[in-house]
Amino acid sequence: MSGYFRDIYTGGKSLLIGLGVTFKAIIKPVVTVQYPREKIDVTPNIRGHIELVRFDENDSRHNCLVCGMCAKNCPCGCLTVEGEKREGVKGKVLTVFDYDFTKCSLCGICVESCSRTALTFSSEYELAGFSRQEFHFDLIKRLEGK
Amino acid sequence: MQQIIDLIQTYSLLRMLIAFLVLIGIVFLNAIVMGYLERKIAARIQRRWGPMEIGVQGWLQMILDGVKMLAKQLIVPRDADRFLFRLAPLLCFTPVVMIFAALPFSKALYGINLHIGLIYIIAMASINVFAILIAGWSSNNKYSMFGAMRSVAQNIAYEIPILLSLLSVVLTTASFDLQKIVEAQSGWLWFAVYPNLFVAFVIYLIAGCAETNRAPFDLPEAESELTAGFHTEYSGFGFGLFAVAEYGNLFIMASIASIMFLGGWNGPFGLASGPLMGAFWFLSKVFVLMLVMIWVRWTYPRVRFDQLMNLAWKYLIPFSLVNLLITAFLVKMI
Amino acid sequence: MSLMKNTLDILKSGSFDVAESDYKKCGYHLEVKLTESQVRDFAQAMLDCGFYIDFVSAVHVTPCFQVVYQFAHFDEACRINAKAMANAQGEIPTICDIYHGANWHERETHDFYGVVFTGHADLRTLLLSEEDADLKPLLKHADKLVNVETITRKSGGDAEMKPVKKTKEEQTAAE
Amino acid sequence: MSTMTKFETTDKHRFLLNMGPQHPATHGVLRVILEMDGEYAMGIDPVLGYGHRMQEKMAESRTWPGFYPNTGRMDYVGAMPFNHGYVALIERMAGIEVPERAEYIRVITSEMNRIASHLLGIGAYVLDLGAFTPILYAFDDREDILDALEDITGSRLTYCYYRVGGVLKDIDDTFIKRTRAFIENFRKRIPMYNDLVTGNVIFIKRTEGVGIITADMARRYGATGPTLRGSGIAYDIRKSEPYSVYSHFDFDIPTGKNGDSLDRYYVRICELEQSLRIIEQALDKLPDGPVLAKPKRAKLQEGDCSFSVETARGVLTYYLVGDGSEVPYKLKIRVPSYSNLSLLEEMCTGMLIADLVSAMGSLDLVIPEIDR
Repeated sequence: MSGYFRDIYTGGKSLLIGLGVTFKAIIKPVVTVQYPREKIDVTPNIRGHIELVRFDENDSRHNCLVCGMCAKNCPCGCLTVEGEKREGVKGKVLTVFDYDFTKCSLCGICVESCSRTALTFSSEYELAGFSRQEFHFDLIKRLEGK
Repeated sequence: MQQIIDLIQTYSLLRMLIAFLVLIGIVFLNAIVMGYLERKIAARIQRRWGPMEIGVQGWLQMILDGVKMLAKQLIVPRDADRFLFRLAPLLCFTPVVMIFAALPFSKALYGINLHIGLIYIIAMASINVFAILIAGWSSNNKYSMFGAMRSVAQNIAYEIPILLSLLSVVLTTASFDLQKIVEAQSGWLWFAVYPNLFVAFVIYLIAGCAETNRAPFDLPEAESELTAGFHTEYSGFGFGLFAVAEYGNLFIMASIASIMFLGGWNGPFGLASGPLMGAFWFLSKVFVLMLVMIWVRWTYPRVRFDQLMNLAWKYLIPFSLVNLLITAFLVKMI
Repeated sequence: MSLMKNTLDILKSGSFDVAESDYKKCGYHLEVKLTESQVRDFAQAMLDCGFYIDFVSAVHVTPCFQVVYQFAHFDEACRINAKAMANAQGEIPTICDIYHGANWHERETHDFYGVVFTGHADLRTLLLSEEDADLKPLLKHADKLVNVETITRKSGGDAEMKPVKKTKEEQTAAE
Repeated sequence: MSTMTKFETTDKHRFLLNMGPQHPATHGVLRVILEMDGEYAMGIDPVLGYGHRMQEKMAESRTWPGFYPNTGRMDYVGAMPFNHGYVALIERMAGIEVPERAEYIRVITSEMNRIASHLLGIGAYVLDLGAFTPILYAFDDREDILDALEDITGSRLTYCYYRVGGVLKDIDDTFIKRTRAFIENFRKRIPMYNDLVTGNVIFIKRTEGVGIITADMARRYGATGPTLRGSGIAYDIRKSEPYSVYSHFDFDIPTGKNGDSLDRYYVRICELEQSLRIIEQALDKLPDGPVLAKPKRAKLQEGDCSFSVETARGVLTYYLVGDGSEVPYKLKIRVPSYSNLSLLEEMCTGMLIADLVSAMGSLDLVIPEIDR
């Protein structure tokens, strides 16, 4: 019989403690943000999709040597890199650098395997589109467009 | 204008129709306000914003949801009992309106005053179980059926402590008339301040929570076990009516509590209670109780079915019985 | 280490082909080579010694499937890797009535390789869907299939990996 | 996934109930066919494979570095230990020495990920029992961890942060400061969970004595992780076969007594504190030095190799068979939830459906990990 009343006492007490926790939360400030209007600062280290890197600040050329290591190492096969020999230029000249973001798993192996640091991660994270084609990026064009 | 008033006064049927429409409006308004408050308070408890998009602080959200529900198709499952499936939401909703008619919002503001108002309300509230059973059965869905069965057992078990705890008030006032019960509590001597009636009040609140299928006793719609329980198959306004009726039942539960234990339309410390002020005090008590219900809902996990029964039969019913005896003794003595 | 010694003794007395192996290199302490008929006795011995079942799987090699069992112990670090060759029809006795956890692993292995665990009550597909029951996705193509010798660790072999020869493109890139 | 069920219902009082593949309590696309007698589940048949991706075939069809990103995709809630196991497996096979700083960073990030995973597990479990609020508090705390990890790894869920021979990037002072602040803050939050959930009488009644797993059952099924430790067996790969630098740290293995759902839940709560302790010690002892050994592309040697790590849900074993090429000849991935779920049938037969939900939630399942 004493156990019966003890159950009521301890049970009721634990329930009141629980109510206290949630009541404290009502008073505390809200932690979420109203996303499209308010944005949290996203770390610059975010690994978004990849981009070609500029040669330097005011030069729109890139570092790529068309070695093809990125495309070769990519586990998802989302990179297409092609180049051609041109007269007067040592090595190959990059003609095609297509990147299929729909297949990419953002592992970053391409960036690591690049011996010339011609690739980098973009910090863009709000990507949306209406068709798959919109995520087939031509990285050369994107570089020139910047 | 005068002609219209005359017309209304001449035809009592018309008068009833208008009263009925007003009551339906009140029930829907209650659902909108409560739905909004529930979402907002749940959000604050969980430290988020809740609805914010439509209107200032999202106050139009519920109206928009209502419009959305109206616009949706009412899908009837292939093997469902079509007639009963459509009947159930109406059967759930109608008693709510009928009970609202008998609630004394203030001394002068009520739909109808019955000498046996309490019995009428309790009887009408029981129809809710029937509606849920029909909804669950006619859906032809195993989850719905579980929900319906649970609901029936739960409601039958919890009606007893509700009645017993209300009976102690009836014994004290020697009346089933809600107006008289409220008048008996004029001044600050609300019934909840008497120790024996306070126990009855707490028992009523717990049992009422179960009776209205609110968490932590929301077993008929336990979403982690039964997906959505008895209204799994409902869509569109069938679902909407269930939601409206749920908030209506919550309102009824809270208003009975405030009438029987918290002095109804009496202001605290004998403050003036004209027709409008009375309604204000009444509504504020009801809303405080409903907010407590919401607060409880967003705090606790759900009980298991046998524990729910345990609570009713092992704790609430013995306590309310003993409490009733004590009250009867006290009434006889004093 | 007493547990490992004990187990070693028990297994040796049960006439199992057991050898200690280098944990640092291969990740298990004892290696057992089983014949098809020994599998159930071995599983029973493992259960009696208090080992839990880690996994059951198979490797597709040329004579037939090599079925791999791994066990470990809750109390001490002792991981046992057992290998048994299935017979020519790809059959091997089940251990799922001794180790109930082997049930799903055996069903999975049956899904992927088609190894038949004789005595298994319920070899329905587990991870693959029913219409893929004959797919057996992990069977090797004939040109990739190797002999069991190829995938066996050479005793005393060098642990170092052999570097891959650089391809022409890389060489040009390096220049 | 088998569309056929093993039940042949002849008793007309019994009927089949499909729980899932879309059901709030199955946390993903798991389907459990129940043979019900009233509200009692008399027969249980889990149906897997709705999220099956054939990871093991993928491992055999690409080079070993190419498979690496997949490892984190199996258990997206606690991806770090999955990555850890794979890189450590390759390191063991190739005999690659990892700089000590890198190992410490691995431990720190793994443990943070473990806390995040446990928080989600606890929150989702209480959600199964019908309380909505705790999961959002858990998400709030988890957010701190994800933000901190995002800052160094660049990613929030599937990190791909470890590399064979080290880690991708060194951690900086901001991260250390942030982590210390998190530890301090989170220590204060744990009592809140205890007040809100652990002490709650309804929660205790729902979990106590529900879904008891005995030590013998765990052994036969190969249950590991908090599921096992709830049964009172202090088994943790981090202690018994210490990998990385776990042997440098002082931490306890919390265990339960009865092996019921409450114990499994409570073990997770206690492990939060132990993980905090490990992170604290690792931050204190963090040595200087490089974080990435010189990477080498190499062929896998002939022979097999296995590596086990303790993920948030139990023992993960990678078993790799190499044939001397760059492509794994076979990779078996033994995932913890797979074995943990397989005991559901024995654990839950004859239970009320509400208890079934409670017991299944306490296993903390991640379905893509089971389906692989």
